[in-house]
Amino acid sequence: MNDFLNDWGLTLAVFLPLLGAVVMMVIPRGEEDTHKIVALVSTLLSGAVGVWLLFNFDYDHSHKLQFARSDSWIEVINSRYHIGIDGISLPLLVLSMFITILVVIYSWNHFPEPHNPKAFLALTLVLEVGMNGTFVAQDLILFFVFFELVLLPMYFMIGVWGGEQRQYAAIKFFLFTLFGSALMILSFLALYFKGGQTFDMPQLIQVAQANISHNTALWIFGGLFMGFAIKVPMFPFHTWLPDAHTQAPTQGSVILAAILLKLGTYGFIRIAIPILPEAAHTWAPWIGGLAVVGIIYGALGCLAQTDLKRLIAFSSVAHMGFVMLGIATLTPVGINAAIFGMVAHGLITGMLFFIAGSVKDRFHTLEIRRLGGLLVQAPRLGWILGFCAMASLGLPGLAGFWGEFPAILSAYSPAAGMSEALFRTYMVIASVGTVLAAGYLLWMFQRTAFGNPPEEFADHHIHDVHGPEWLAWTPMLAGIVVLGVLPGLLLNITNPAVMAAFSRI
Amino acid sequence: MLINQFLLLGAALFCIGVYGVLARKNGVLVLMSIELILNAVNINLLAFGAMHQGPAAITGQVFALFIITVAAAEVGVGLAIVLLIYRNRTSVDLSEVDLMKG
Amino acid sequence: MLEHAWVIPAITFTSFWLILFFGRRLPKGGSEIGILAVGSTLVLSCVMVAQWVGRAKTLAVGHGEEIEHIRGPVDNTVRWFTSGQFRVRVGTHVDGLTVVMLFTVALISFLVHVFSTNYMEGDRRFTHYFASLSLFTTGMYVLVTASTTLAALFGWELMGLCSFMLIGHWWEEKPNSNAALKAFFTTRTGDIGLLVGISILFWAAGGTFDIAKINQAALSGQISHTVLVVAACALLAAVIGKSAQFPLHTWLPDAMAGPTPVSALIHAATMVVAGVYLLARVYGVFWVGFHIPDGGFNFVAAVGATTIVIAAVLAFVQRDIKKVLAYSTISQLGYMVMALGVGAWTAAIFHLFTHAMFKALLFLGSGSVSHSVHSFDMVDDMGGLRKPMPKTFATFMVGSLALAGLFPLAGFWSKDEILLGAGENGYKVFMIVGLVGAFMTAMYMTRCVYLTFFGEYRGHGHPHESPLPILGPLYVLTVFSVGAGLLNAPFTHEWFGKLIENETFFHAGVATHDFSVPDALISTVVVLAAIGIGYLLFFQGKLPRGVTARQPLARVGYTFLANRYYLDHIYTGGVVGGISGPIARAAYWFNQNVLDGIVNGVAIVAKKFADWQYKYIDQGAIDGTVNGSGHGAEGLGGFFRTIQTGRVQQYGALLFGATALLALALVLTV
Amino acid sequence: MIAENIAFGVLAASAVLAALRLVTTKNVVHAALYLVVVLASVGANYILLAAEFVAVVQLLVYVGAIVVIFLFGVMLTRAQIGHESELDNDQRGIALVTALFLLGILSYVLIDFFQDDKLPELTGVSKATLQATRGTGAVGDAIFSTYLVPFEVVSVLLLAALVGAIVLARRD
Repeated sequence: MNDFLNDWGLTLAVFLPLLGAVVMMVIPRGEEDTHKIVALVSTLLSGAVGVWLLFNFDYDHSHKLQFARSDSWIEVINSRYHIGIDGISLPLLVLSMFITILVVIYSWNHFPEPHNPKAFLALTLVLEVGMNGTFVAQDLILFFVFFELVLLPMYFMIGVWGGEQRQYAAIKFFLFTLFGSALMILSFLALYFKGGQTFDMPQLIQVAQANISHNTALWIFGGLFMGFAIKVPMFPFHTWLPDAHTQAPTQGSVILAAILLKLGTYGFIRIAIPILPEAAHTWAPWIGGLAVVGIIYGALGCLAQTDLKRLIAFSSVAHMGFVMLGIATLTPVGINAAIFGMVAHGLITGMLFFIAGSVKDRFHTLEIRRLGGLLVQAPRLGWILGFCAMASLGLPGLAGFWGEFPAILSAYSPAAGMSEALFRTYMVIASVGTVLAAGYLLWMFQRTAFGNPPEEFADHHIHDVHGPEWLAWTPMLAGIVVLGVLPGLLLNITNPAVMAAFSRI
Repeated sequence: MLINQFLLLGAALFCIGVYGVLARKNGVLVLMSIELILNAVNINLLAFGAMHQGPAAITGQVFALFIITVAAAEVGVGLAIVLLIYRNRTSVDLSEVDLMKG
Repeated sequence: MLEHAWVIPAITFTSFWLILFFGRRLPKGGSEIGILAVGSTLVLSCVMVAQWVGRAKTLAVGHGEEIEHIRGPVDNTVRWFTSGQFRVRVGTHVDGLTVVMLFTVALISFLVHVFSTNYMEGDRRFTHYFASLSLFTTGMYVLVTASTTLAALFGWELMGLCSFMLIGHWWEEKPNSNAALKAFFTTRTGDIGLLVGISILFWAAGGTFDIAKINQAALSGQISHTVLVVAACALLAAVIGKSAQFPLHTWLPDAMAGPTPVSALIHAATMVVAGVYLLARVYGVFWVGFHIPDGGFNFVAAVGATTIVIAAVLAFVQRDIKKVLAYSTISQLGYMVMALGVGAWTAAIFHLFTHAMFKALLFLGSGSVSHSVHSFDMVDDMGGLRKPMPKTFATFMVGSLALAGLFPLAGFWSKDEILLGAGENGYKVFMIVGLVGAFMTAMYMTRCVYLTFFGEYRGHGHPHESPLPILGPLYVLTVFSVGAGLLNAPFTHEWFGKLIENETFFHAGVATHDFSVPDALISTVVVLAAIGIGYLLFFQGKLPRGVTARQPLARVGYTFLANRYYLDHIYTGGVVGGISGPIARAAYWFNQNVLDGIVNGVAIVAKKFADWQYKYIDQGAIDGTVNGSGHGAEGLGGFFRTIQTGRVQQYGALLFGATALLALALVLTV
Repeated sequence: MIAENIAFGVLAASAVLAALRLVTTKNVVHAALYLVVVLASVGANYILLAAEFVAVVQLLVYVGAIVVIFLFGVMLTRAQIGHESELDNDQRGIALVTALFLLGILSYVLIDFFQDDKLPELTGVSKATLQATRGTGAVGDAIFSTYLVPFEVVSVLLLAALVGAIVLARRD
């Protein structure tokens, strides 16, 4: 069994959901319960493989590629089915499985209009294939395929199950990311032709730097930057995000915030920077600058919002700014902070979107002005919202802190050769962002949760948090606290890998 | 025999087919034009097969057979669709079928 | 126990979860868990004090007489996580300062718990209240036992959170939640400095959060002075925010929207002194960064001194008894900060300790009063309460005199020590400011006591004495308000000072000074004068308008002719009318309108700017570019529109045409 | 050699002419009949390429089955049996240009690339070798060994198309 999983565990983890989706195809549309069960079982099976991976991962050598496989795939272009995980990808892979399971559980009785659980869950499963695959791929073409695989299900999720302006949002999302992808694949091809006729990431890391002249590398990095930065999204490429988030169904928002945004930052950490460290060096101050602009800009954007979901969406821009600031320092401390920030943001913002969805279910509006007194009508929901707001603003002891503070910390001392004065300015600006974060989150919390319920809802009977919600949320809430108190759980996995990959920069 | 004579025949049929597909209003005629295109491809495949010796020689024929099969399926489904359109609109004029108008 | 100080926060943290999950099902709504937990931490902290005292003796045997009173800290740390090449540890660092803080926090917290069982009875969220108290106590414990700046940050922010929850305890009313938000924002603004400061010191000290190492690095000159100044300024910003120093003090009076016991615990005795504690903890950074030993002037002392005066003046014009106490707290915190600024480290901690006792006493006393008259308004709803509430009156009186600094109560000793330190270390100006502050303190407390307990009862209903759970804590605190000062008196050989003495700082030259009788006399005279003037002004109703006010002032002033501060006193007395009149009002106006206005204005401008940015830049420019390309496409005549006919055959024509074109391109290029 | 070329010329001409009539005729039934001519000519061309099995299949399946289906389609959609004035749509011009352009490009590319390349002479090859390399038996061997899986897939595809056609055309 172990031998089998050693060889095929990752493949199973990636493709089990696809199997589930195929099984669902042959089940008639009417049998909703069967669909739910099939979806749950396949995500759980994939998750079980994930747990097995967690237990069998060699944490002492987390910088090595583990459970790796390399089979020939497209021989003509020397692209291989090369997968494997190290300390950087493991947390994200597990997060992706984990979130998908919770999304399926949450979906149990939360299907948005036009209902159709079969299609919805099947899309969710296909999404998971794409996400998991992206995190395990060690070949650029394979990575690209998975990276793009994510697009379509999300497009349909927004476009079919979304809000009133879903078509617009879906198209915007699709075009934006597709534009980025186009530049990205160009850069991949350039890496292939200039970097040594291979798409294999570990090999490219070894040889690309030497084979590519600095100027070319700058251009290639630029292409990669566009591809990943749009996905992150960084200022000023972020405008698809609020629309997509606002229009997407709850589950879509959760997956979008929790995993999809991480594909971009992961791309930076896994591909762009290790393969082209020198170009990264030149680009980093600009990336850092955009990151801090994003922090402040996102926060200001939040302050101006009147819609709960849109506010959370804008807060993602700010939070991913912290992640990108950590990455831009190019130091192990900064990268660790970025990975932590990715996981933490996944849990916290995912949770916030869940709550927003539940609020919408109950009040049929997300206008902050029309809400109020949530704590009176649904105290548990209200307190969970408060808890997540606190986590999101980076309260120490909760996961969000470890994404924010170390990013600030690392900005004081960026990698050798970069302007310290500049990054220290970034540090101070980013710190100001934490106050603004407190501002918009607590402002939002005060408006929605404090006070007495507004008249229009005063007589409504509002359900407090119910079964499937508890099931889906408890693990995330627990994760936020546990990671907040014991950051070592995550950092011990990532640190050796980060050290191995980034100490040479 | 030149290989080109077959290939040019294929090209001619193909282009005639394309013209038919683009210019014909009647759904059944469009399907017929598609058959032309498929036949053009088959000629090409067989001609390329004949160019080669050894196992590759057979590949063209096998592919042509597959295409004939697929064409049969395509005609079946295609005519069913045309029938459906006809039933809904009492006409098979494809220029009136514009549900995809953006 | 000294090695296992982590047990103390662990207990209250457990208690928090227990109350949260099981509190509602218990007969007393979870308060029993809270009291039990905090009580046991009180016992443990007493044990720690005893062990710390005992530790001195064992060390003394080993090292001879010379270092008798120096005690090295007890550290107990474990690996927390590793990031990059840096191994970050977490754990406890126990020294004299820690044990004193632990004891103070545990004592006040315990008393407040007991007090609250009665005071908060029947409250809407009784259980939540106690859960928050437990969590708050945890935060404070974490802060004072922290061995690293990072762990201290945990406690620091945890308290901020609890402060937020407790100020906004009655969040149904908008002003309460506004106050909670204001408190959180303001302290959070200061926390920018904390984050930046911690980051700077982490790198400057060679990649460590360890406070002891940071202090050593700062004192040994290992860190460049520029870096130290920046770090010190950053940390000072945090102190200003958390300890409500000028100009970020405006949140504290508003924070009185919370329940009174909370004000006593959080906004008088413990959380607000966190800033002072932090200053004292990383004192090495300030000591070197601001050139504290050089005397004359420095930024820390200036902030403290400004705060003393600004806040004290404001205390004169308040109608709300809790706001008087709040401004008084700000002013007293100013004393502590100033003490640290002038190098009187021990005095600052000592004042922190005594202040916690008598200010908690005063707040709980005001709680007892309001419990009985159901109001905090001294002018409209109080007066003459000494008769119906004799016990509350007596304890409040002791607290007020202790705050005023009357010999031999607690406030006298600690305040005197600060003034002495300022004088001896070459900060004469600050000593004078301190005296002015003392004068004003005594006077506004006279006013406060008069309005509350003397004169005619102006309220409605029948005030009655409070029950034992409320009075009990008052009695205990009264004892401490009387006796705490004696711990560091000359005749106890400055036992307290030796208890908290810090090895590192001692070697760096942070010194204490022997009790000085002339100085003590000066401050006593100032206080007595203030009380006297206050008596005349308020009790006799001779409000300082015109000549009648000056006559008694002059008479009082004559009795202090021998005093070398005679002129100052006349001057001070002469302007009292002005101060308590228009200037104070103007200052308050400034406070409410300008400072608050700036805070609000910044918020409004930020909001406006945010709106503008969102509307024009985000939705207009950037989105516009994106949408614009779409509009532009539409603008290209009907071209793109005509493509979108929905007719498959047209799409097909385009497809084949485009393919052919591409093929042509390929043919031409290859 | 010459005979072959003549045969090709005749067949190609009939195929192309029939195809042209197919796309220009104004009578739907005539179009179906022209289709028969095209398919038969192309099938004969297959024989010239030594692919007798495919040629037979072409005749059986196409001429025998598909054209019949087309006629059924014509009948069921009640097209006028006889002249119908409007069988072309309004983009005949574009279509013509596109098709001619495509033809030009294709011809150029083919002529440019293959020049005077000749097909291998089969006259000298023995019958047995011919059978073994490109005869019906070889085709059968290939289908049931190398191309077994695609073959099965195609059979599933046919089934799916069958079901799909029934579902689509069912009257309910």
